[in-house]
Amino acid sequence: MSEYFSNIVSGLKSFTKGLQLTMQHFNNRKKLVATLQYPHEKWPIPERNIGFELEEYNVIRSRLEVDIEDCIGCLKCERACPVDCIKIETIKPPKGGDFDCGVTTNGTQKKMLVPRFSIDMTECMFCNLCVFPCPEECIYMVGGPNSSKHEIEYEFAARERSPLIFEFAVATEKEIIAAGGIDYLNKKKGIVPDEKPKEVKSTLKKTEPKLNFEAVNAFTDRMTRALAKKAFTAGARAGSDAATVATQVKSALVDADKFLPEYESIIENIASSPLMTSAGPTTELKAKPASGPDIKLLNSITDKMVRGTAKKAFMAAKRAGKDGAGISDDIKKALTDAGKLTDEVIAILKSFSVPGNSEVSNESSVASAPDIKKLNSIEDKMVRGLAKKSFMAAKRAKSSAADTVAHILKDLKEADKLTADLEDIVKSIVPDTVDATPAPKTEFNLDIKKLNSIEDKMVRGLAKKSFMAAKRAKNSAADTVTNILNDLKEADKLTPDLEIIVKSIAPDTVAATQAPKTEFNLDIKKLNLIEDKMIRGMAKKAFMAAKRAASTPEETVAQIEAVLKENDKLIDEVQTTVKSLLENES
Amino acid sequence: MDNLTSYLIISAILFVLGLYAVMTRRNGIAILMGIELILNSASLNFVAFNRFGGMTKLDGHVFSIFIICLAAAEAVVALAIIINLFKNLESVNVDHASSMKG
Amino acid sequence: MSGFWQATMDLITSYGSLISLAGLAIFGVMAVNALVAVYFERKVSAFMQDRLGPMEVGIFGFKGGRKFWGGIGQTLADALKLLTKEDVLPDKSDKALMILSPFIIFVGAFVTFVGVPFSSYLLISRFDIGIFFILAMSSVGVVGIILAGWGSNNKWSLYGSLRSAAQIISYEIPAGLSILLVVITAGTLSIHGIVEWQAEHRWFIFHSPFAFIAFFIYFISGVAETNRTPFDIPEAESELVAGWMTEFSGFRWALFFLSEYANMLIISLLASVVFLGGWLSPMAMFDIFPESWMIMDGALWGMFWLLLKAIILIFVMMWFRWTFPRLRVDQLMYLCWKVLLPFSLVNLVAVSIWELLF
Amino acid sequence: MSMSELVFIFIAALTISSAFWVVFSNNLIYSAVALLFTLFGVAGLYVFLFADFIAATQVMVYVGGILVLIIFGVMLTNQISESTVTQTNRPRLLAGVIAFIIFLMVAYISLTTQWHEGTVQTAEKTTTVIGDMILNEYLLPFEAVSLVLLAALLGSALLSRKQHG
Repeated sequence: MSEYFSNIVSGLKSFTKGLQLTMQHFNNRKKLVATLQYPHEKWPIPERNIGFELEEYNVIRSRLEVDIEDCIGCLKCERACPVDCIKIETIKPPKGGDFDCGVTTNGTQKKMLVPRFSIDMTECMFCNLCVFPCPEECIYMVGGPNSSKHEIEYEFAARERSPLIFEFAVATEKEIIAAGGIDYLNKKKGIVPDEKPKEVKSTLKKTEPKLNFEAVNAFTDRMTRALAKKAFTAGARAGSDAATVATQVKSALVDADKFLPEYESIIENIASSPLMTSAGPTTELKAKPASGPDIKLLNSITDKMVRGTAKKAFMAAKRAGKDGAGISDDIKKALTDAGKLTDEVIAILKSFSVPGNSEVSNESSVASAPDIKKLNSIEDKMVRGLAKKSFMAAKRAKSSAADTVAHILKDLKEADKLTADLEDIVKSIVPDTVDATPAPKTEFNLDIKKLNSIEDKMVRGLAKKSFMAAKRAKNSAADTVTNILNDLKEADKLTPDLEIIVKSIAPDTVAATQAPKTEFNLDIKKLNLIEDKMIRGMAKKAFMAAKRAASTPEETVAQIEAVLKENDKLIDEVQTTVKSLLENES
Repeated sequence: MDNLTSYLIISAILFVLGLYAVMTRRNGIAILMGIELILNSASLNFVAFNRFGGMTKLDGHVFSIFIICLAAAEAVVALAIIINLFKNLESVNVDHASSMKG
Repeated sequence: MSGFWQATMDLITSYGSLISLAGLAIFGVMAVNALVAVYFERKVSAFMQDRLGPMEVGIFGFKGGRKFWGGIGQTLADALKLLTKEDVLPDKSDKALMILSPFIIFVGAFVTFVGVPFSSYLLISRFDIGIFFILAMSSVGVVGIILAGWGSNNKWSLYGSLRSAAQIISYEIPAGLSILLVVITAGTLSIHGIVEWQAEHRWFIFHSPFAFIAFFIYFISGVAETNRTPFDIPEAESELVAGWMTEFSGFRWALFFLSEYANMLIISLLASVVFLGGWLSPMAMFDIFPESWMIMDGALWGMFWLLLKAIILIFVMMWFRWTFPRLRVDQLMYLCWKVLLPFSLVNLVAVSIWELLF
Repeated sequence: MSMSELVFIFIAALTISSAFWVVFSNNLIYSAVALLFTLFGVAGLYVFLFADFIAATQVMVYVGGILVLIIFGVMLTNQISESTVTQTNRPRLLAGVIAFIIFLMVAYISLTTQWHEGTVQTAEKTTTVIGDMILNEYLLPFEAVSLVLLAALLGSALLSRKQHG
């Protein structure tokens, strides 16, 4: 009973106490109100520092931003994106065209025009993975360490989806047409531009000279380099002379607190080297006329039949070596004959009447370029590395092909690594020099794989070595074979079987005297009748060796029998089986 | 319209309906509803007679109050029985409650 | 039968306007009450939780300001939303009951207002049994609640409705007994009689210590009858989704809402009429104010005082809501049957003795 | 016809039709809902008989108490699987005939009997008169009823509690 009443009393006490507490809050509302009236009031953006020393790791992931002027269209970010929210489309201006895509702040020559670079922020999951692969550092999350590039933005709520798909590409239609992207535009819009691309080209041709970044590239630190390049570009574009630019770079570095004493020499380098690169191969390319008409242009024709006819006529005209105007005339004629000539097609064909066909010159320019891949045939790793390094250096210096070869040879000689073989290889990188001695190369078509049928490892190694030596010496096939045989004989390893095999590598010498390969039609399956596994294996091996050596059926059988006899396995049954190879042949 | 006979007829209809429900329905609760109808008709009769019978006092009203009180008591007890029936037989069909038969 | 139609026409021409006017008045009171009370409730709850409450849908151009009246159009917008919402009837539900039950509950609250006064002259009908009528009619809603829960064919709804019915019926007893105490003392069931008694003597709450206790018992029971926190187990969100209202939407849900806030107003009005002197001015009651202030009486001032008292009581209800946690079912029943009921019974006996002695 | 007669007809029709529904509906819940309207109709008839206190009591006790109890009973005594609760009627024809005969009898008696009709009573203050009568003339039945109520309360509590053992 007393508990009942004490319960009631304590209940009343807590009742009043609770009411008092809430009433206090009710009265104190102005002091205590903590709610932010969000759209009207906002919290200050907090300093984002999660404790990394490097500022670039303290990234705030709020939105992706792209500096489209720096984008080279490499698609690395698109590929990196795990949710495919980045969509990039590129147009590669035709080779030899006079359309310049521009230069990035890092000094890279852009080779693509980017008509579309859209990021769907509704799909983006802010993983930041697209940021790292970008070679030009042009895609980044806004705010944080990037706040100098773009201030933070974290409210992009919208009523529809479309405002959240950010389009960064700024290429205008005219630029796209100038870059040869007319079919891209047509595909996108389904209409044909009414302007002649050629007229546009002349107005839009970029005249900005190429900057010489060589000296600036000497900065090893990434951040510093970027800073320096920015200052350099700004200075160079403003038309200042080298010394002023150098001081500008220096002051920029000092401002950013990145300047170190050892950079002094680099700055001097900048001051002494020319700001613009001399007219290299790229400028030569620019001067060249636009390439011939592209068959792909015809893809924009909607009617299948018409497209087919037009393409046929196009190919025929091209084979006949006609220029753009000629091709378009031919197509027109073909279509008029077929009664399919429409305004649409005429409009497309107008774009063909670009004079000139630079394919030949293109080929020559490609051919004259030294090929670094040829250096891969150098066996010694060290030497290969050295050669490649000097190759790259020469390339950067935009040396001519002959100069490059000389450069590499010089470097190798200095390193005391130059052998005669090497010299040949190095010389081979220049197509011209290779062309000078075409005969041995084409004739030396011996097959080293044929040596694989040599069973003894040691012997095989020896044979291969001498084969390679002979090859390098560009010996004729016959010489090679004799070389190998001599080597083997010296090593006291020459057996009659070997001799056959070795001789088989030179089809000119050995196989030429024998029946053509197609006649070797003995059936190895017949040997399956041999019951003993061991014997069957031996027989088959011998058979294959004979086959490789392109022996005649009689010789094959004899060889098999000889092998078996050596191993004391030639039983009557087996002999008949082996002989049956011949029987069926007849 | 507003005379004794009309009230008597209404209460007769209610009574007969209640009687019919008690006779035909096998669900205990439905029977209870019929009983409520019968009690209502009786109560209505009392009040009607009180008004039109030349009474000086409100005896009919007092009887009506007693009827309502008894109806409440009856309903409570009846529902308690029906719920017990349901607990034991898993059914409220009054025909199933026949185990007291000899 | 021509007489029938003649009578119908007579009815419509002679009484129709009067009846519909009364009905419209009651409906208007209920609607305005719901609109204002919802806004009031939101603001009170916000302030008690150190928030600001609705601030955006203003009609006075206070958008975003830190003014109290910001967001005054919020409930209007909510009402529009409710009226334009799709009216969903679940496939397996008992559709007739689903349609009928909101109207039963609404009519229960609606009819109760017939007996509820707003001042000595401003009321629909002056009953001889005023308080009894109000108590009787306010118990009609229970049937609607049970039918709503049953018709929804949803276990949460059924639980909620059974809890609600049990709670309302249980708490009707202490509430009725507390009012019975006043009826014993004043010797009348009429609301006017009770207020006149208070005008002659004093406010009931100050009449005797038992009446003081009875006021609290009635008020607590009233809070429980309106299913408000801390007695909101019928619609305990954490257990029963929304109790018996779970399956209702749109206009039919709005009817629930209207009747719930109407019930709040009825409880508060009844408490202030019965215990707090009704439309009597507090000046006359305390007798310490100068004579010139006594003009604050009359029909309109009476309405002002009555509504002021009711609004204060409604505020206290909201204050309860944001102070106390929800009771368990057993605690709820314990409070009713083991605390409030014995106290009100003892009160009843004690007040009879008190009346005999003094 | 006056307005009051019109309203009377409406209330009487409501009462009787919903009473029919109570009896003939196969869905127990619908029966209970119809009973609600019947009880309200009877309360309306009480109002017509100038018995306002009885009308209020009718609503309070029947609607607020007994009807709720009945609906509770329906819900507690069924294996709830859907919202309709059906039940069966047995000897319909016989019961109908018997009921109809009784109705004819009662109606005949009510219509033909010359009832003692005095002045129509229009008591203004029913509550005071009823209170007086209960505590004077009808004190013993009043106490008896209170005892019956107490017994019913205890008895039903005893019946419906859980049996131990």
